[in-house]
Amino acid sequence: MLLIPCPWCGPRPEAEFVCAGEVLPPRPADPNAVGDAAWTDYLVMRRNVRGVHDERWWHVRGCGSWLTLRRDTATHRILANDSAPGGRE
Amino acid sequence: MSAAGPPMTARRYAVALRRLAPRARFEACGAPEDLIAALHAAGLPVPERHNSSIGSDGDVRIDWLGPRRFVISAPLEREEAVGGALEAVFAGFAAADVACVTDIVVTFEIAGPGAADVLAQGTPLDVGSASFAPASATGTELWGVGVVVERPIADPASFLVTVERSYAGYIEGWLDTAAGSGSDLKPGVMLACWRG
Amino acid sequence: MSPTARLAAGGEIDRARPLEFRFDGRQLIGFAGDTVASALIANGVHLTGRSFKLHRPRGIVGAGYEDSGALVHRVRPQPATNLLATVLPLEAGMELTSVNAWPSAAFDVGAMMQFLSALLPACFYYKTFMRPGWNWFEPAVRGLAGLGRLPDRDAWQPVTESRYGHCDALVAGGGPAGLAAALVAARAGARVILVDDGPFGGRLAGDGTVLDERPAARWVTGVVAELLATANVRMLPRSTVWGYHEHNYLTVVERAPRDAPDLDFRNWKIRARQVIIAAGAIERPIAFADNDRPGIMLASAVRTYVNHFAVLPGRKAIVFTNTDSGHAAAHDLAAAGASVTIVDARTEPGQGLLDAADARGIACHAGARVCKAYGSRRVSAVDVVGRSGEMMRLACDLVATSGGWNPAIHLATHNREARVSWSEALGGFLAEPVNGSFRLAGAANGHLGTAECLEEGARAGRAAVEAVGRIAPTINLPATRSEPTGIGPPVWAVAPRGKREKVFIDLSGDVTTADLGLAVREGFDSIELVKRYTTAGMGVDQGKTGNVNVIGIVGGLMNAAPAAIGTTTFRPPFVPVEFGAIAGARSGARLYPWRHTPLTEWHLAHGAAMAEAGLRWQRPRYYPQAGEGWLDAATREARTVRTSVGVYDGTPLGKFQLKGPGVPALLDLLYVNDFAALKPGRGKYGVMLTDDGLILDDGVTFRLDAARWLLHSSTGAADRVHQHLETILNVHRPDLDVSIIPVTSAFANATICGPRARDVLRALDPDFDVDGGPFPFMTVREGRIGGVPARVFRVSWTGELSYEINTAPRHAVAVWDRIMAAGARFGIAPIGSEANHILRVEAGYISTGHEVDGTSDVHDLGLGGMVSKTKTDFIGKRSMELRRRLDPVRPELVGLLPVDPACPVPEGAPITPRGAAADQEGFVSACVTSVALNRSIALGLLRSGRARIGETVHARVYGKIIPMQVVAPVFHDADRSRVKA
Amino acid sequence: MQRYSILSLARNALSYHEGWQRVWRSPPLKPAYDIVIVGAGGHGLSTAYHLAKEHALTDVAVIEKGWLGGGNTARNTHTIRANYLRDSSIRFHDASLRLYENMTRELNYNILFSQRSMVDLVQSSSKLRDLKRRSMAMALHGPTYDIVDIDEVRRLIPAMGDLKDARLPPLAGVVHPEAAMARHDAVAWSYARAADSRGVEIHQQTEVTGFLRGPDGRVAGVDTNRGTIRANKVALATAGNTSHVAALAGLTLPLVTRNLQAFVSEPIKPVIDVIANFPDVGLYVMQSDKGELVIGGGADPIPSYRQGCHFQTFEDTVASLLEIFPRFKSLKMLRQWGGAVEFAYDASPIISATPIGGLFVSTGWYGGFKAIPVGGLTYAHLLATGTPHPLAEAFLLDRFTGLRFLLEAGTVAQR
Ligand SMILES: Cc1cc2nc3c(=O)[nH]c(=O)nc-3n(C[C@H](O)[C@H](O)[C@H](O)COP(=O)(O)OP(=O)(O)OC[C@H]3O[C@@H](n4cnc5c(N)ncnc54)[C@H](O)[C@@H]3O)c2cc1C
Ligand SMILES: NC(=O)c1ccc[n+]([C@@H]2O[C@H](COP(=O)([O-])OP(=O)(O)OC[C@H]3O[C@@H](n4cnc5c(N)ncnc54)[C@H](O)[C@@H]3O)[C@@H](O)[C@H]2O)c1
Ligand SMILES: Cc1cc2nc3c(=O)[nH]c(=O)nc-3n(C[C@H](O)[C@H](O)[C@H](O)COP(=O)(O)O)c2cc1C
Ligand SMILES: [Zn+2]
Repeated sequence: MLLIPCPWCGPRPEAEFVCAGEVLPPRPADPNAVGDAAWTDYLVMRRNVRGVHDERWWHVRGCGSWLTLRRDTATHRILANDSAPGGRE
Repeated sequence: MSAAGPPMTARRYAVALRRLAPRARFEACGAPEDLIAALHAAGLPVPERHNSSIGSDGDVRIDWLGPRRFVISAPLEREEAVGGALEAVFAGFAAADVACVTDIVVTFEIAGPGAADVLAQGTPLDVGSASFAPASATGTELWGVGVVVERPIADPASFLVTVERSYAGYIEGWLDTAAGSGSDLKPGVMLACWRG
Repeated sequence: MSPTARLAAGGEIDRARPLEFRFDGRQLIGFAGDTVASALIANGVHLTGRSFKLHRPRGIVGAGYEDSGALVHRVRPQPATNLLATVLPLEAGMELTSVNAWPSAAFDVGAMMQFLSALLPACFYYKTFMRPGWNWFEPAVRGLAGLGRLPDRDAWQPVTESRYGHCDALVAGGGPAGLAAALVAARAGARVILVDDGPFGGRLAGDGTVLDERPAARWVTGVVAELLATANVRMLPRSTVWGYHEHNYLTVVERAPRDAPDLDFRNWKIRARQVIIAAGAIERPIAFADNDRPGIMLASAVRTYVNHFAVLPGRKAIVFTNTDSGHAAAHDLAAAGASVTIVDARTEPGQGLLDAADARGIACHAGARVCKAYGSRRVSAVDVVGRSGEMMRLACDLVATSGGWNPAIHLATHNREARVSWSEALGGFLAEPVNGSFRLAGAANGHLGTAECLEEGARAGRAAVEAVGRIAPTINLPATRSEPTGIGPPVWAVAPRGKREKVFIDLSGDVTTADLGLAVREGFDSIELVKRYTTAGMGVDQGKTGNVNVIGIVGGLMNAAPAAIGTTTFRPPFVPVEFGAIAGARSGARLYPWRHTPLTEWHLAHGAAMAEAGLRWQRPRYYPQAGEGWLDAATREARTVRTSVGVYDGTPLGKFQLKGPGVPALLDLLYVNDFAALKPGRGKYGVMLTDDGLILDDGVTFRLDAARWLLHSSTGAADRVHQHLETILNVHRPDLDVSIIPVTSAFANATICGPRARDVLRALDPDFDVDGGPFPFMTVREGRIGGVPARVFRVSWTGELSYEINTAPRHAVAVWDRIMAAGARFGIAPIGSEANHILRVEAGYISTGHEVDGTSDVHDLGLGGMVSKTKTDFIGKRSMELRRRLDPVRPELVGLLPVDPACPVPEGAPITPRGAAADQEGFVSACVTSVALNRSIALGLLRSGRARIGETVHARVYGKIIPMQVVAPVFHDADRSRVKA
Repeated sequence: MQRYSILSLARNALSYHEGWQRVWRSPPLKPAYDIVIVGAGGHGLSTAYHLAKEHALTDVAVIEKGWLGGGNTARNTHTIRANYLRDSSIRFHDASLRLYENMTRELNYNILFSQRSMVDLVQSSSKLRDLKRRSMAMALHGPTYDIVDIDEVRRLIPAMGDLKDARLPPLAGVVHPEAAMARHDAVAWSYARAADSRGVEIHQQTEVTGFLRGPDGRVAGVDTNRGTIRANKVALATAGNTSHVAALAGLTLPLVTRNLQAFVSEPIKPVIDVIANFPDVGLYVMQSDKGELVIGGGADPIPSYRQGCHFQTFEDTVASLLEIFPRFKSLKMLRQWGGAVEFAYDASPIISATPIGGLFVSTGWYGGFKAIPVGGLTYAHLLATGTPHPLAEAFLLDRFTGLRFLLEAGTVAQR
């Protein structure tokens, strides 16, 4: 069970969170303005990094914060937590 | 709804488990600054730190459970009064909201020297007195279900566990098992989660 | 009377408490404090079972978890199998038998495997048993494989508890290093958990160590007493740290917890800020021909039997060693009255050792090696090659081997935070933390002297408490006598004289040095491949004693240093752990929650059969009356709704209260249809997609007043929808100012439906007008019914006039009772999900798990008309359009009428062209016997289905072909006049 | 290739088994090959074998960063089955089963293929509907998946408890008689031996660290820790590591890698004959020929390459195990491990050319042990002919650009 540094609560057990996957590029403001390939790439492609990547977590059973975690997917080591405490991102 | 249920008997751990009488309960949600302003406007205090609770006049309690979440509770008799006041205050905010959630939850009290041993069977949260000081209140997980755990300032040796009512029978059964009372729950049959 | 091998005095056993037990039918006696192994040896029993593959006689090798296979089967009490005799506490009245032996270890029929052994090198089975086929041979092989036989219905079901724990410092191992570490941390006021798999003290008792000029036990007792008395310390004796997971999360199994006599096990899941691994070291054997004979043991185990258990494992002992600690074992044996010969592989063991042996009358052959053992059920002699090659045959009844010490680094590597390196000095592997999350101390870190172990333990304790911000006290460590701890160059195995000889390198897997040779010869050129080809290290001891020898030998065969060979991966559990201990009390009603509505008790009292309706909610399936099966009941309930009125419990429907200026934009992004213009008091059915253009959920959202909306999700999708909303607001559109309060359980929902629904509602005494004009379809009224505050939504999922009456749960039962009373004169029936299903299919409403299976979009389901023509974007729009543009041929929702009206079609039945055994062109998503039409009706998804109305298509059900007519997907109230009445 | 048989065993016994030859050679690495296959797991080796056998292409090297078969092939719970819903999935996996049935003889290597059948216990009506739908779809194409009553399940899995107090009610069963298990390591070794004997080279401890590109942007070879290897075609069979390797060529794929774990008990005498599957709780159990129970559950909920133990997932699996088999409470776990498996966006496999010329992928195999023979057959066809094999036309990468997902009902959670 990972120990996840919540910006609001401090380090908390993984069981309280939902992992929402790697941080993707932002959703195009106007999806119609991007080409088909760019759109489907945005949807289905994942960097799926072996090593350090950024991912989103939702502290659903704790304080409700969303946070971005920098984690090494090969070791689970957590390198940083880029989220400001409180509020939405 | 009736008063508190009778204490259950425990065998393995010295604990007393009780289902508490319901309190009026309100969820407040919104931007942190709005919520704090709303509490002030309602004449209610804000807890000193995150994940803790503070009492106010008339046995009103304010739990600060998340950046966008407060829970205000009060004796059931004052449900309408407190609810009305909160409604009035929140009506003045465009995006901060309050909802009466009295009936959503059931609260259990776990008291006695074995209380932490019973809770630790279900929650990965550290409820030790150093990390979870009196007046602490936080959302966490208990036996796979989201709950709010509190260490009341009035009786720091006990814990309050508040759980969504639909899960109350399950949590009650687990507390009973964890206390080592050896009673055998029949699966499928709910444990009167609407008892009382 | 004391058994034969029991020493007259000494040991940590309670001679006042003799315990009788049986092994393979023999009545034996031991003492409280014995393990089964020590009691067996005390009774002169060395043969405990038969080996895994070859059924060779096997005995006790170790004195703790490191033993490679002295497994016994417990018949009484608590029937269980594969119990390790060296860690199993002796109990009065135990009845034990050997494993993998029939009828007994002494006379085992399977032993004929030995005669085949020449044919059976490692993995021989890959090379044969191909004709006529493996299935001809497999049953026999399976019968011979496996060790113990799991007890049948009477199998022991241990009572267990699983719990979390938290501490500043977890100390794994309570030998001198661990005790010193724990003491420092405890005195610093840190929260400490000290775990040891035996009684505390580690090797001190077994080694007969002296501390402060007294038996070490005194010091241990004092430290343990202090730690027990310290409030911030938790002592876990007879407990094993069995896994070290990410972020300093450790799993510990506590056996027979003292604070809870009703428990057999407690599994701890501990988050430690600091971890100190002081797990000691495991002695490694030296292998030679027939080194698996009973009576051939590790020297450290022999010492433990003599010093700790006061049993003498043999009267005529050979100690085959290349370590100084082997000499210590010889002295212990001699002091206990055995005649001892040391065979020291080192040419120069050191004059001190030689003199000491001489003084005790112990013969010592330096530069010599044991190369073969004799005896079958117990060792009777060994051949020794002397320094200059001369052969001696020495009679004996015990061989103790000591080939060096392997630090117990297993745990340290579980967590991927350690670097493993080879220590030339030790001839073993060491682990080194790569970040500061844990420390190793004592023998686990390669220190063999007690003084160093104590000091390093204290140092580790200090560092750990300082790392958590405490000030560490200095403590006084006991004085030790310096003991020699020399180790000679490794001797992994003594080469056998003949090729037929078997030199066992992994006793629990029956792996020999020849097997290793074969593997390397065949090109299995890495230690991991050798492991898998020969199974070395895969047996019940997971290579605890033999692995390093295997690595050394493979290195020799491949001309590589052990450092280059490396270890295999150590994995949890550190020792085998009962599954029961891991799961704790989680079973039956405690496996997962069932969620209940306030009405569950009413339903049960009225005979409802309950089932899960999604997200663990329990809802009535049907309410059978006398003599009714489920289908009868469901049909009756559905008919009651069509003809009069029914009521169902709709409480679990997901509910979210939304407020804020961003809500209209949120809803417009969320749903395919337009919501921004929704007026207060009105509701709208909406469908939401995932961004890849497939249906996520559907439901009705109401605008309660100017500021608030109430969004309904389907029962099973509530969590998914909640996360979807949160994702939009936190990731995609943080600019939208919206608050969400989940209020699912804040309302109980009794839904009345049927042509008489309005009459029933009126009879409930509402304080608002219920006529169709003032209270039209898709609107909400807030008010009171019979004085109870209520919110009534006029929506329908049944194809009938319908009202969802929402009240606070505290009123739910009363309101429901009043509905039943008010409806009595119309013959109201409570209805369950089965009747609901019939009604939905008749009305052509889609349902989750049937038509909505995660693969279709709104157009597919005939809801294309809902899709907003004006919005430039909503979640899923771009994808849905893209997909349809590239491939307009889609499965489409249709109604299906089986040509034989009495013929039900199984839900899920594939539709194929003309019913041929060919690719599917659709499937039957739902099929019921309609109460409105009195015939079988179905919904289905059919390729280009809407254009095929009027055609006959065919379901193929295991070769049976069912013709069906394609019709519009609505069988009742096609113009929705009843719903909107 | 040295023939294996009882006679050759007996003959070798006379020379104390010192006459056995290497199972695969270890030739020097050449600077160039026609085709380089990256990853010597089951899929890579099977592909190499089929290139040689069906297409007479032997200028092929399989390069492996670790030891042969040490990826998921070493870690999987060796279940082979064909119970799918979509026509193309059923056909593909059925073909694989048929290839497995002949593999021991074809490769002259006993892979311990054992058709013990799989028995699903169904504990919810929605699952029953799902499986019944699969069952009827499978009947269109050959493999059997029979709905049976609960007594039949008890007869087939007598070790089950009575489930009187079970949280989920036992409703029915589904029996898949063709389902089998085979010794996982032996599958890799047998293909290695067969491919090697047909001239393919296998190079262990050779890790791809980059790609060589031609002037036209095509992949022209790979960089490795042992130097550059030129190749006309590079075929990835790198299981959980595919995103990582593809990224070296600048290619992104619709994949997420997660940890899938399994564990074994101590060996005991036979208690379970069939592959017992419990889809409602996400648990399956079988007993290997050595006697240990092999147990698996669901994948970890987070992206992970850690090959370890996600404790909550593991504990859920154990709790479910004991709910169904209370007598296993006193049985001990011997070892627990994990593998990094990758899930495609639609949770179906990918066997395809890529937008980069000369670069091919076979991936998405979170349950791809069963597909090793047919995966190799079809991947080899694609590599050799440039066109997809008829059995694998549904598994091309371009289905994602058209958002034409291949969705097996019940697996949509991946999206
Ligand atoms: C616990 C578990 C249980 C499973 N159970 C089943 C089951 O019951 N049935 C089933 O059908 N499937 C099962 N699977 C899935 C199955 O194991 C895999 O789908 C299958 O083994 C994949 O084979 P492969 O050859 O693609 O991968 P692998 O065997 O993993 O081979 C890929 C190889 O590529 C190598 N590689 C990676 N990167 C590089 C590089 N840069 N350079 C060189 N080489 C590289 C790796 O080292 C590895 O050896 C299970 C998986 C796991 C983890
Ligand atoms: N003379 C020699 O050559 C020699 C060699 C080795 C050890 N020793 C002696 O042994 C002692 C070593 O001291 P130490 O404290 O480092 O080790 P130790 O062996 O005394 O104690 C380690 C303890 O940890 C326990 N343990 C191991 N793994 C565990 C786990 N996963 N969970 C719970 N408990 C676990 C062991 O059973 C043991 O009780 C010293 O007295 C040393 O002199 C001497
Ligand atoms: C089907 C199967 C059966 C296994 N049986 C055993 C076993 O009996 N004993 C054992 O130690 N390991 C067994 N293993 C696990 C391996 O030892 C090893 O953990 C696995 O191949 C993963 O490799 P790693 O642990 O080196 O990373 C088995 C693995 C599989 C896939
Ligand atoms: Zn938080």
